[in-house]
Amino acid sequence: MTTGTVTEEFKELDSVVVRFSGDSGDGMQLTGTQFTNASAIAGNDISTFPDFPAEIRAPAGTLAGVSGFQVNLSSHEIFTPGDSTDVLVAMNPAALAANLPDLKDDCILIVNEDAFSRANLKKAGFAENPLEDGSLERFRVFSIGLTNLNRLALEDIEGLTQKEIDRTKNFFALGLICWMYDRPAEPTLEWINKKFGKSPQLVEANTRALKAGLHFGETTETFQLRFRIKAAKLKDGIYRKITGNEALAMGLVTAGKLADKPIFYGSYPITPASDILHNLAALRHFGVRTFQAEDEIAAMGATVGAAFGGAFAVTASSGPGVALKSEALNLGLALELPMVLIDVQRGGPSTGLPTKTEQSDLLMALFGRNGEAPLPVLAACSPGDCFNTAIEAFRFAVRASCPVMLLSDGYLGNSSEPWQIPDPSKMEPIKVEHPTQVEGEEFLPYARDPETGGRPWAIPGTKGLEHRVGGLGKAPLTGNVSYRPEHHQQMIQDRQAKIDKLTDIIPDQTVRGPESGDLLVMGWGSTYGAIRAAVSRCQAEGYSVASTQLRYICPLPKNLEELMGRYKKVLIPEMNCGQLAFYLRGKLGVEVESLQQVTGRPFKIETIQEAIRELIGKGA
Amino acid sequence: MTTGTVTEEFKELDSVVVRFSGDSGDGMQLTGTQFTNASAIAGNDISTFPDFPAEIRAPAGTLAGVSGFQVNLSSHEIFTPGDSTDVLVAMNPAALAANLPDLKDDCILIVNEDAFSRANLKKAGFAENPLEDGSLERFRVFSIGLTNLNRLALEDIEGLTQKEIDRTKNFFALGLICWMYDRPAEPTLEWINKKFGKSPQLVEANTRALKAGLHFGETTETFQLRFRIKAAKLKDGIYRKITGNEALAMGLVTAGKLADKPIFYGSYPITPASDILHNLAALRHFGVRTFQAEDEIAAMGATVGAAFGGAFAVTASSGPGVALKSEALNLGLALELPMVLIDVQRGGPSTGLPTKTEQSDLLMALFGRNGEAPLPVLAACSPGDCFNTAIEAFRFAVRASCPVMLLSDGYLGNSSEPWQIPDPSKMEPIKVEHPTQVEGEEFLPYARDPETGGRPWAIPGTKGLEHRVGGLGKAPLTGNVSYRPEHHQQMIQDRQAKIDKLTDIIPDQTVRGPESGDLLVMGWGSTYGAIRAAVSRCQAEGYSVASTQLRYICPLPKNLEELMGRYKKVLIPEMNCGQLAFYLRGKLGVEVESLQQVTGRPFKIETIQEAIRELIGKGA
Amino acid sequence: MTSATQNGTAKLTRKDFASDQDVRWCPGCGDYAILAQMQKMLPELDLPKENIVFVSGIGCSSRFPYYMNTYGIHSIHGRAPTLASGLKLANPDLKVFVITGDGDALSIGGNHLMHVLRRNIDVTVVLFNNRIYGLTKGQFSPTSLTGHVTKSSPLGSIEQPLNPLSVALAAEATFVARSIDVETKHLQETLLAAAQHKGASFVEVLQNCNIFNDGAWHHVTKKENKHNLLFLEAGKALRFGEENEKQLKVEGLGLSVVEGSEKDELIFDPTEPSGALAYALSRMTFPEFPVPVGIFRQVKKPTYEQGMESQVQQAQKKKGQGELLDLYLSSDIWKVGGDGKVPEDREALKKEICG
Amino acid sequence: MTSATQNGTAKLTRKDFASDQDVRWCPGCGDYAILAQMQKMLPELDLPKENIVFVSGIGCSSRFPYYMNTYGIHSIHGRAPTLASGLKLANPDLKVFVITGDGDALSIGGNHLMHVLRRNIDVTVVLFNNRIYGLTKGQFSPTSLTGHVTKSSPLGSIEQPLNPLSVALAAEATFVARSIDVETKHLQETLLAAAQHKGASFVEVLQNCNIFNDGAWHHVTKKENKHNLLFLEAGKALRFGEENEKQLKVEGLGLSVVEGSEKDELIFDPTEPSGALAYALSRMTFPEFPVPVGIFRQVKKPTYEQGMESQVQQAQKKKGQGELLDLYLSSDIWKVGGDGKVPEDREALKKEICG
Ligand SMILES: Cc1ncc(C[n+]2csc(CCOP(=O)(O)OP(=O)(O)O)c2C)c(N)n1
Ligand SMILES: Cc1ncc(C[n+]2csc(CCOP(=O)(O)OP(=O)(O)O)c2C)c(N)n1
Ligand code: SF4
Ligand code: SF4
Ligand SMILES: [Mg+2]
Ligand SMILES: [Mg+2]
Repeated sequence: MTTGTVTEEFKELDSVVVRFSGDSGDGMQLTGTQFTNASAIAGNDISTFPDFPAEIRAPAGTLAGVSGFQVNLSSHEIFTPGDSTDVLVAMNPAALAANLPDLKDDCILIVNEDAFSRANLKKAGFAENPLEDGSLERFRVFSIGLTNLNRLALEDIEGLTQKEIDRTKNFFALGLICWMYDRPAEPTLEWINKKFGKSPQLVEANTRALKAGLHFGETTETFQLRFRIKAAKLKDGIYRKITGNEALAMGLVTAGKLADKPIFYGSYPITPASDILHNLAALRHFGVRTFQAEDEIAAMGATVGAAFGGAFAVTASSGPGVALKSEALNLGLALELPMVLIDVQRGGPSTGLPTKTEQSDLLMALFGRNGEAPLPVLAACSPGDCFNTAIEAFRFAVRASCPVMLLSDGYLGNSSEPWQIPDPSKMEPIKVEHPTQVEGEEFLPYARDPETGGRPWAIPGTKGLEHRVGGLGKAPLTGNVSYRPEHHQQMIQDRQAKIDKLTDIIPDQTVRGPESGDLLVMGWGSTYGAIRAAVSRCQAEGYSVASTQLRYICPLPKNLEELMGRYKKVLIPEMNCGQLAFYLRGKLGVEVESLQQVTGRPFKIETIQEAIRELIGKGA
Repeated sequence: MTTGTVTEEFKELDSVVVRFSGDSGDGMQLTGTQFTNASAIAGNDISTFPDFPAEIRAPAGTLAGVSGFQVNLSSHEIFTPGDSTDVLVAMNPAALAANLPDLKDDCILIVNEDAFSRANLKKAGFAENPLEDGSLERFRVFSIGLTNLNRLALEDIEGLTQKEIDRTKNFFALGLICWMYDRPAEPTLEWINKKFGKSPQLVEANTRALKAGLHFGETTETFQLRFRIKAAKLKDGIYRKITGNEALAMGLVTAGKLADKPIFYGSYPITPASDILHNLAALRHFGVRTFQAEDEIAAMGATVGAAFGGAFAVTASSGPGVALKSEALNLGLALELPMVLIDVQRGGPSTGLPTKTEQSDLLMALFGRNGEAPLPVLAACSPGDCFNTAIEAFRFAVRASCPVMLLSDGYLGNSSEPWQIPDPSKMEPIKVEHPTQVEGEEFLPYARDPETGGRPWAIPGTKGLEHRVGGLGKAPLTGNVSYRPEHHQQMIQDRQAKIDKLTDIIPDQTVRGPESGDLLVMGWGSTYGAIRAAVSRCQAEGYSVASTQLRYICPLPKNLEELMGRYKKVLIPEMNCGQLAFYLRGKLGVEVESLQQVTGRPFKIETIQEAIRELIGKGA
Repeated sequence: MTSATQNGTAKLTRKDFASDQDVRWCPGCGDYAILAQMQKMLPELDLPKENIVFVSGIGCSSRFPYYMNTYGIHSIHGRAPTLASGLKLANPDLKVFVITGDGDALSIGGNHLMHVLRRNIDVTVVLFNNRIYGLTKGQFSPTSLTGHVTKSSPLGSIEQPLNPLSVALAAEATFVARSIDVETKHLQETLLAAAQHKGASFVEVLQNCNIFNDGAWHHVTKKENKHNLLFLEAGKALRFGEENEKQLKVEGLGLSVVEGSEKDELIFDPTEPSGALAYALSRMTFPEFPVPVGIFRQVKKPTYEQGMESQVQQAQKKKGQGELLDLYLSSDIWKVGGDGKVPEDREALKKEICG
Repeated sequence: MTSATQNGTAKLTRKDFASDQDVRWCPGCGDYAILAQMQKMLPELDLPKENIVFVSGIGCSSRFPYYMNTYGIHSIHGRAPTLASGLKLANPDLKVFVITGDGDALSIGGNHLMHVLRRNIDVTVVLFNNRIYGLTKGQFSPTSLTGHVTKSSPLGSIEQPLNPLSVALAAEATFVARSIDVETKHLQETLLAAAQHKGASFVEVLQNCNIFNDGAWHHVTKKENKHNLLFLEAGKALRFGEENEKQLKVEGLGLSVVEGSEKDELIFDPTEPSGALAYALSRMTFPEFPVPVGIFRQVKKPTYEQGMESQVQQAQKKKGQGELLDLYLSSDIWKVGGDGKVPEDREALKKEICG
């Protein structure tokens, strides 16, 4: 929290990291989202990080049940939700305990002291009450009886149970924080009206809770300071907030529109990919057909079938589900039909950490299929970038007539950032051609386009092009079953060639920072924000370092090797045990340094900064 | 066919490659096997290569229906079934057509002219009858009316249909070849008695067919020469013929005995792995429980369950099935239980070439799982070596308490070689310890053995050690569910560490040939024979080249990098697009040359020889 | 492509449906007969052949699509119903067949079979039941009898077989039937009825694998054993036997065999909603009972595609054809630059975005 | 470990079966009640707790093993029956439970459920049916009703639900029952009967998910709706209603509801071999029919393990305990070196090999 000049009663800040934390039942995700919306509308750059437990409702008051939502607000461009917390709202002792390691030294701590009962302290693992034993001295603690204050504020509303009343206390907290940061209450009030419209009592209750919070800040003298964060200088335009999963859903629908193709989405629910299904299921009026399959194999099979039928077919899952799809995906590869598979990665192996983020499915995406089975692999690097990557995935799939793997992760999927609403009419259409019968010409389903290496996408219903495809070895051109050695070798080469030919439309990899120098920090996927921020800080410190984020993992951009060669060292931070590093070494034979973290959490900027300093040498 | 001195009427040969080829219904596999057995018993070194069509019975007379069995017999040690054919028995035009490209120039061609009808010629794609148009001039053609000769020989046996009679003509051919190569008829006669014992007519028919063939050679003057191949100088001992799949089955049972553990084998049939199931299913008296599951996932799941129950649990499959097992295998990894998964690789991707061989599942074996999921990967390099590798796989699994991947392939699985019968009492036992309750001590299911990194294998039924395991993130020691970042990182490191610790028991990689020099040819799996033969031929030609075969792919032997560094170049021939080459580059950062062949067929010695010459430079 | 009749063009014939690929089953295999009846039946549907798709899994039976001159997918083991589902949802105008074997459909693919049936997706599933894994050369299958000695059960199978019809009925299938490879006419009629059914239809065809399980159905396919068949016909009594002298009667809630006259006849009705009789019939095992063939169940229910398409239409009626900009704007928005005020008017807003 | 009774030791109590882990279901979840009844029931089995294993898949329900102080595996989604099968075959002396949800058992795991039942492997499957995917936060499941509005079906589900009991019956299960989370006594008794059954037993427990599908079973769980339950009891009539005034009667081969006296009562017998009545009962849907609970089917058949073990024993009787050398020698052999002659005598041969 960089402190600035004081205007009136407001202290001006560059940016602030606020974290709402409480029991899963406390509505912290909602509170954080509302505060984020209000801040976005106020013009700040934002970046959020929701962090919820794996259980639906872990036992109240336990560490396992803590649900957090972190938002970074800034008057300049930011790329991560922030390394550590400036303001923590802790609804109970467990929330406090869970977040203590991440708090800055003069962090503002707003604590619901009503929840600091003996029982709750014990569940959180506190021997003593930290509000009393002095252990929080280095923070600016505001201990408030939120529950009771809120009860008082709502006491005369009829027809509400105690439980219902208490459930609104998050809005009290929200009101208080909105007051502190001078955020407008209107968006939240509107939301309350929309959400609870059918129950006047609940509208009243939540409205009152919010206002009570605002007024509490206003009227008590507990808080000496209020803060303001100026609007960020984002590019002119209309903005909304977007999560990676929303962006994927919208990107897919957009790809369909750009190709004049209906979207078929076959999927089986799994955290953290399910929201794509939820988002798309609500878009029937876009002609989107969502199919909740009986499992991931069925989802993949249906996707292949729909692709054969001529739809823009997509499926998505997370680690365990993607593993299950492997065999049917490979059929899609052998049939050479366009389709997209999205992996919203989570902590592995096995069931692992369903609600935590990781980048450890990269090698599975590249190699997790039997036989020589190359597929394009793309990685989105920010929530908004998921939108573009979804469109690009279909562009690639159509061009190379093959499934495309799109990698996202739990962090991208759930966190949000401002997104400038684009003009659909300016987007490049995706050209799809379906052949029709040419009189007197034999139809050759595996004849290849010399430019792209793709094969014709002839769809059922087209007269004269009846043909059969399958997963067995094939003869070139006809696609008839063939076990001949030279046919097998040829088909394997052809399939590799069309993937390689995608480099013709892959832009050269570029860097942020010097075109050559001591160090290039290269990432892929959601490490983008942390890497970019860390590198620009190090640049400011005088280090000769540039950053670059790989979107095209297979095939790699043509200039990548040359680019990497321009730096003395290349550092690859990954939320895995060095999978991209291994891949690039194997593929290009280059030397790279690997920075690995597998904790279920995104990188802190600081961690990468440290690694940069270390690698270049302290005395840059 | 190296010609030697003529003794009596016999010409002595070093080695000969005989190929029996006909319709799938013609019994060529059987004929080849019998001839091989007779030759093995005569003391030759042998190496066989069965090559059958994907269809059960493709339409008679077509190329698709050709079934072949090649055997290489030798008076010295050999390692492959031979690059090209010295003697071809062709039962019909399709068989001739299919094999023409592989015939040596003065190849002896024994052709069933009765099958060279217009219709059959057409099905085989011959415009003219090759027996008449001079196109076979460079071969030594013996065109014999096999069908009719055989009918004549059997005509007075009562109660046989024409079809049944014709079905014995393979034995006529076998008899003829046995005569030519001076092979004893007894083993085959014994076999006939055992096989057809219940039907005296069939015993009579097959016996007569065999003898008719022998006598035909004896009495007609068609054949001017007979050949002899001296016994090979194999190590003293008792021998049998063994295929890779037989060796795996016997190796698994042996592993069980060495550990005093029952074998549980859960599997779903798939070519070319099914024979392991068939072999094991007949071994109930060894306490082997085979479970034919409803699919590969169930087979893997049952294997994990049986491992938890304390059995030596194994599953096997081929490419598509191994892909399906990925998720459940990963559970086995997370539970940290010993078990073995065998992949008998076949041509991919997708259904691919079920009856052809390939090595293209290596990267899937290494990386085809979500999350950071390292497992030991071993590769057997010859049919007999499958036996040792199966035992070693369990040794590793028990030590590191994890699933072990064992790679074989269709070529290893089906081809055979002589195998010296070992003395079970001289084999090193596999030490398995199951903990029991220690009074007053808390049982920690994920406490690690400091030497091996493995965890205790506590099995149900053990009082006081009741505990729960699962696929979610865990705390060290207790194994209780934990989402804590440091626990996750710790468990990932611990699992990697125990794999790495296996290098403590992995022998240093050794070479055949000079300890340093121009070139090291490194292979893995079934390329062993071709590489060894090619390298020793090149050594004879004066090249500075050594060979080595990797059995331990993950983890790699400690000295591997150093070893590779001792040669100017390293060549890796693989039946894939360079997967091991990629892996070694990525893992060790070394430069390697990759020789790739993906045709569904094993390497020819010649192909590797060529590559060696090319790499070192013609003028070695 | 809504109309599926071939107006004005000549009716197709059996030959039109034969592809140029050599048929590669073993000589004598029951699959040939099924192929022939399918090719003979299809012209009756009066559909352009480009609107027909055969989807199969893996197995001898699953080679079927290669021999049909229609669109086709030879997919992977057990998953054909999933491909068919996606295909049919992507293009509801197609006539989609699923060709499968007892291993393909009931072993690895059992779950997909259940789900395509319960969803009532309008596909016709034809299961070739030879009680063996043919393609992998003779292991027991989920329909093999207990005690069956095969390559993988040298001491005899210890499994209870599944009954494909019971499974299909329990999976809520709206059309369930059984026929036999050698009963050519019956087979053709059954396939036709199945193909004409709107919704998921399921046909078990008893098929002989003369290589690995010869004679599995001899008790009903040999001439002298025909009397063991019971031909189910809507509105007819459940009679069978050499002279049609036997009939089935309800006992408790099971069935029993009696000889008898016409009174008290149990009249068969495949449209009966509960399907209880159909299920009871499916439970009958030889030799205690005859082997019923024909249509066991035939009821009308909305198909999955209809549900899907009507949701699409209703959504479009309510919200209009989706517009991308509306989608992007379906959340709180704000403006950066200019006066910082988001135009209230939708058109103005769009103009601002699209310039 | 052949005897499973605890001779001489004190009987276990409910508490012995509670693990030290915090139970993490939502307050009010029906799963608590099932856990409690299970823990109360287990002492009745009189088994040492180290001989009991709980295997589950993934879902809220599948967290169950963590709370049981027995051996346990929280496996992967849908596959618990496969792990249980392998475990039971590896160690037939164990008592193995499979805990699963409607999604786990009938969606991704439908096939494994069918196969563990048809193989009659001696495991007890308990399916927590809340008609929703709880753990993934509220998508419709294969037992959700058509029209159900959920996160993944905002316009209502267009699928036909599966009936778990029909599926289990069609899968040849030898024990099939249903109970309810809140019917504590009935639940406990049903679990006990299931656990005591030799062979695969299947229990559907109607369970309330108060977070994502509250009230799915209110029509039988609310006090005022108890009369909608029909308690199946062997040897008793099929009566229900506020005053037990209604009963079921066979009509055609379906069931119908009549009011009436004791004559013509349809007496229930879960051991009837065909299972036709059990199936007909499983088809009954509310509100046309009452909701039957209790044991639908209970028949004796050999278990898979018994089959396996007896094959092992018979093989050993016939061939003796397998010896490795015999295995290696089970093929043509020859000798290299010495006189080149393989000793005819087996012992001499072995000596030659083992030196
Ligand atoms: C994933 C996978 N597992 C196993 C196989 C091997 N396989 C091919 S067909 C088949 C069973 C065939 O039996 P069935 O479905 O009854 O067909 P049939 O050959 O008898 O017509 C098996 C096990 C495979 N191709 N793919
Ligand atoms: C392979 C795989 N696919 C999907 C998931 C996500 N998932 C976990 S539980 C579940 C469904 C749970 O529903 P149910 O079985 O009814 O259990 P409940 O939570 O309702 O008790 C799903 C889809 C997963 N963990 N693994
Ligand atoms: S193996 Fe059997 S099912 Fe397969 S083609 Fe041959 S006869 Fe037909
Ligand atoms: S989500 Fe539903 S099923 Fe899951 S624990 Fe909560 S109430 Fe129970
Ligand atoms: Mg079959
Ligand atoms: Mg559920």
